[in-house]
Amino acid sequence: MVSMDPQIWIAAFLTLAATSYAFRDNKAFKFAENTFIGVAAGHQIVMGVKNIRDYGWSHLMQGEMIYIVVFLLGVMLYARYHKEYYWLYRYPIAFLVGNGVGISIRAGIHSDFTLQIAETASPLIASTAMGSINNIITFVGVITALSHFIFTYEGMHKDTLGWGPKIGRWMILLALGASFGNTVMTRFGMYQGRVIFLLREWLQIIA
Amino acid sequence: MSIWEKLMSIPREVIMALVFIAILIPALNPLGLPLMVGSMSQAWYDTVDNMPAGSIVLFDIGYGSGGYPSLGPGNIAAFHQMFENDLRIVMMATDLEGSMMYPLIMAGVKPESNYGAVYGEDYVFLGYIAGTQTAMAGVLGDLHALASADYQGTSLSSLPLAAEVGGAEDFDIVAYMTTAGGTAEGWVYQAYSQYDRPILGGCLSMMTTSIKPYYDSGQMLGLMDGIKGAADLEFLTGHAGDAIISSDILSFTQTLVLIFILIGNVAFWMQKGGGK
Amino acid sequence: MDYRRDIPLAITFLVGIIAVLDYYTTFESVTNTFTVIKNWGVVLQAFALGLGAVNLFRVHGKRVSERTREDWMFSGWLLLMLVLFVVVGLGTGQYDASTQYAWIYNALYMPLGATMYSSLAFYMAYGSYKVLRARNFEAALLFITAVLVIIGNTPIFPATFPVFFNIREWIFGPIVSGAYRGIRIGVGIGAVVLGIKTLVGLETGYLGRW
Amino acid sequence: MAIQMGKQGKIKIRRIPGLDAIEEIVGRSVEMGRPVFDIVGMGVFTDIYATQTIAGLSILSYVSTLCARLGAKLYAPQASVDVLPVAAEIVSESYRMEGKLEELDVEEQLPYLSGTQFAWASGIIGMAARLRPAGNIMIGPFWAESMMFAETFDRIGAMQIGGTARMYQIPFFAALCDYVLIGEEMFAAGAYVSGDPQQIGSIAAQDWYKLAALALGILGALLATAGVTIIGDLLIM
Repeated sequence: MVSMDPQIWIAAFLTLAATSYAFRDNKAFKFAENTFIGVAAGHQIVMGVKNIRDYGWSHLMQGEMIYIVVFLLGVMLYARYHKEYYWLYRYPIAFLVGNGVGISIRAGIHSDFTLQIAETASPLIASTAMGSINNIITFVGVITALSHFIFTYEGMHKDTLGWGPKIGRWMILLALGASFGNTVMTRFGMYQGRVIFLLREWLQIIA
Repeated sequence: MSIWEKLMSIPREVIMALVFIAILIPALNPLGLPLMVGSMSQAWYDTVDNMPAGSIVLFDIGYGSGGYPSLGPGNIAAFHQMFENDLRIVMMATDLEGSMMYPLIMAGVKPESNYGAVYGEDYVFLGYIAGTQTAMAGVLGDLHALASADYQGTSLSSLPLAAEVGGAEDFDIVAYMTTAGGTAEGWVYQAYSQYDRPILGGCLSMMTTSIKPYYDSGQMLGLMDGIKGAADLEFLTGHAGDAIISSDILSFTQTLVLIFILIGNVAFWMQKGGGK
Repeated sequence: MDYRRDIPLAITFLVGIIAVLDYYTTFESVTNTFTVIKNWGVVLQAFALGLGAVNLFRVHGKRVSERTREDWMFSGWLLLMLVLFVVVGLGTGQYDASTQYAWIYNALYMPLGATMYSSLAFYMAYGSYKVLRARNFEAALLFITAVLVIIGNTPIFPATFPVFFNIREWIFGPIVSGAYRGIRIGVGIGAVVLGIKTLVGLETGYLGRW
Repeated sequence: MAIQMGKQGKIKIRRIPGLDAIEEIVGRSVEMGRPVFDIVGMGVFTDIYATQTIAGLSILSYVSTLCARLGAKLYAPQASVDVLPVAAEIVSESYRMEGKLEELDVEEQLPYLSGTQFAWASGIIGMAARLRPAGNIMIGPFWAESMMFAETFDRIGAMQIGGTARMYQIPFFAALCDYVLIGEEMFAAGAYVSGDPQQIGSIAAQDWYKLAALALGILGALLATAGVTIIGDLLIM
């Protein structure tokens, strides 16, 4: 028995409208896309105001007057659209970029560089024969893939050493194939959720 | 037009219709095929299983509507296991829509009726905190300097679990589920690299290859590989849900994709190889 | 000293250095300063969330007022949806926790967010049929692992021939681990070098137009 | 320090194979009398993918110079209001340098389609179906629309180069394009083409890190196999 809930009907219509793009671009899809953009921007404002209240205004209420500076910087973000004083928005952006970059690169060196090399610098021969083969293949993969991304050292691409980047490109392509295969599963894994919604919540023909 | 050219130019609408049918059939009558559990999902399950009761988990709902169809079921299965093992969970959201996923997940888990869990003592939800890595560093650094209330405005001091937690050292493990590469890397940087906290990560399967280096180097103890990992965890925890239904749908749709690939390539080579 | 450029660059440098020092040192003063910076960062990011809406009002507001383009009604509808979410979200005082907001979210945002990207599954099937070809040696390499992983991900095959499961697990072992660790090191270094250039003011694209 | 060396011209970037493929594409489109597309993606200057957009624009200037010189018709549809003026200025500069400015019609050849993803995707697909280009160069930040573009241009029979550093989209370009610039190759190509010492300098700096990683990795593995795990332990410390 088909659901009587208007919320489910709206959701079902929008699900079908959003799917229609796969067949051909059409008015229903344009309607769905514009709804999506408007709703997403509205949600951003609601969550933004809530965060300003919870993590900014609450501090002001507790007497931390220094937070006035944060509110000032926050408003300055919107000077970006002012004809003459647009450069004011650079102060808060500079703060955000400094914070964002500092917070990620400080750990990036450790997680993406030293620890990855430490993992590479582990014994090649394992207890089992298969284990050793796998270790060697992984080791060759890392070293050749890395050599493929060396651009300024001319010698890397000549004669015997030249095999490094070539094999590296092959190993990368093999790994990209695995990623492509997994992406097929990602897309189907997500869309099947919508079909189950249509059959279970909307048409109510499956449990 | 030779047979091969015909085979190479099946109209798009026919292909799309076939795909839609390939989803409908298993959805209408599931096959219930046996499941082979991947090693990374098994690692997630064992890590949580070996944690002593009462341990505190920091869990980031780092996805929204775009990720819900494949990460939602995995999140539900993960919470089932955590509540069953009497772990205490401090939840937060680094994704803008994370706080809208929370009620849907709780409806799937029902911790009160299934496990007698009490909000405030066994689990707390801090809500969405802006800034992704800034939010992570803020919570792990000094929670109470940042936040004073939970997602419904209840003050943290009145919630025993929230009052007990001050920063990274109070969390026994950090777990997240996300559709964003920045969030997946962010937790490795902020929780493991900075505070040496063990990590469990769930992501879309298209991200698995680029997140795996963290799992290989021991920076992550478990990795839930999209809908496949979710089905594994549902199977391991014994709480069948949408993810297991999806594996039947995946069987049909991906077999169809394999057939398309076969047709496309055979026709391509026959036509090129003198089939003209 | 141009206050329009040098002060912002100085802010970026100072905040970035404090973040890095907070990681490598354990001085009480540095940690406390950075805790303040982090908490300010959350509020500032929250403020930045409104920029998207301002941009939409400028672009689509103009289209509605001029009514030149034949799709101006879509722009009007877009702004109406934006205002609807803001009014319901802020009106109840409970923001995202109110039942009315959850209702419109689950009616509008959820289906669109979940379907918009997942409908690419149809494109994925069509693309695999039309273009995923072993046309040359390099494409053949990618083709082999793609097909083997798809087979491994299709539960019906590993269930009947377990060898396919082991092949997929093996591909995600040495093949993926090796190459992607190399790629991850490369990407990591790229981000660090770019980060250092940004902090010292050599990379200023983020400051936008002059 | 690397950037100082870059300024003194001490650093040379090796020839990126992808650039030869670009020349082949422009040549092919001149022979077939059909246009060439160069898409730099939807990135803007203030997001974290800014460097990919900048590398894409360096390639755009190289492609527009080739098109002006060989007489191929270039189309570079735009998706971002801040990138459009910069791209228009780059292309005009290339045509002026080749003395062919009068052949360029910026309005028609660099149209602004849309800032929203799917409207941008269907705008490009419509243009491609109408103009039936012989070649398509896509270097810059790309999202889910990469699959749609590659499939559409292949159906039209265009020779394609894809290049992005967004990890999840590289497999699509690798699978569907005739040639692919994988991740950082795109930055090296951008630096090689632009000749800007700062870009070349930072490529060199990154290479030194990678060479260090190679040396430590190889040495460490050999020693570890012999039972001496000094390097691994040092790095984890």
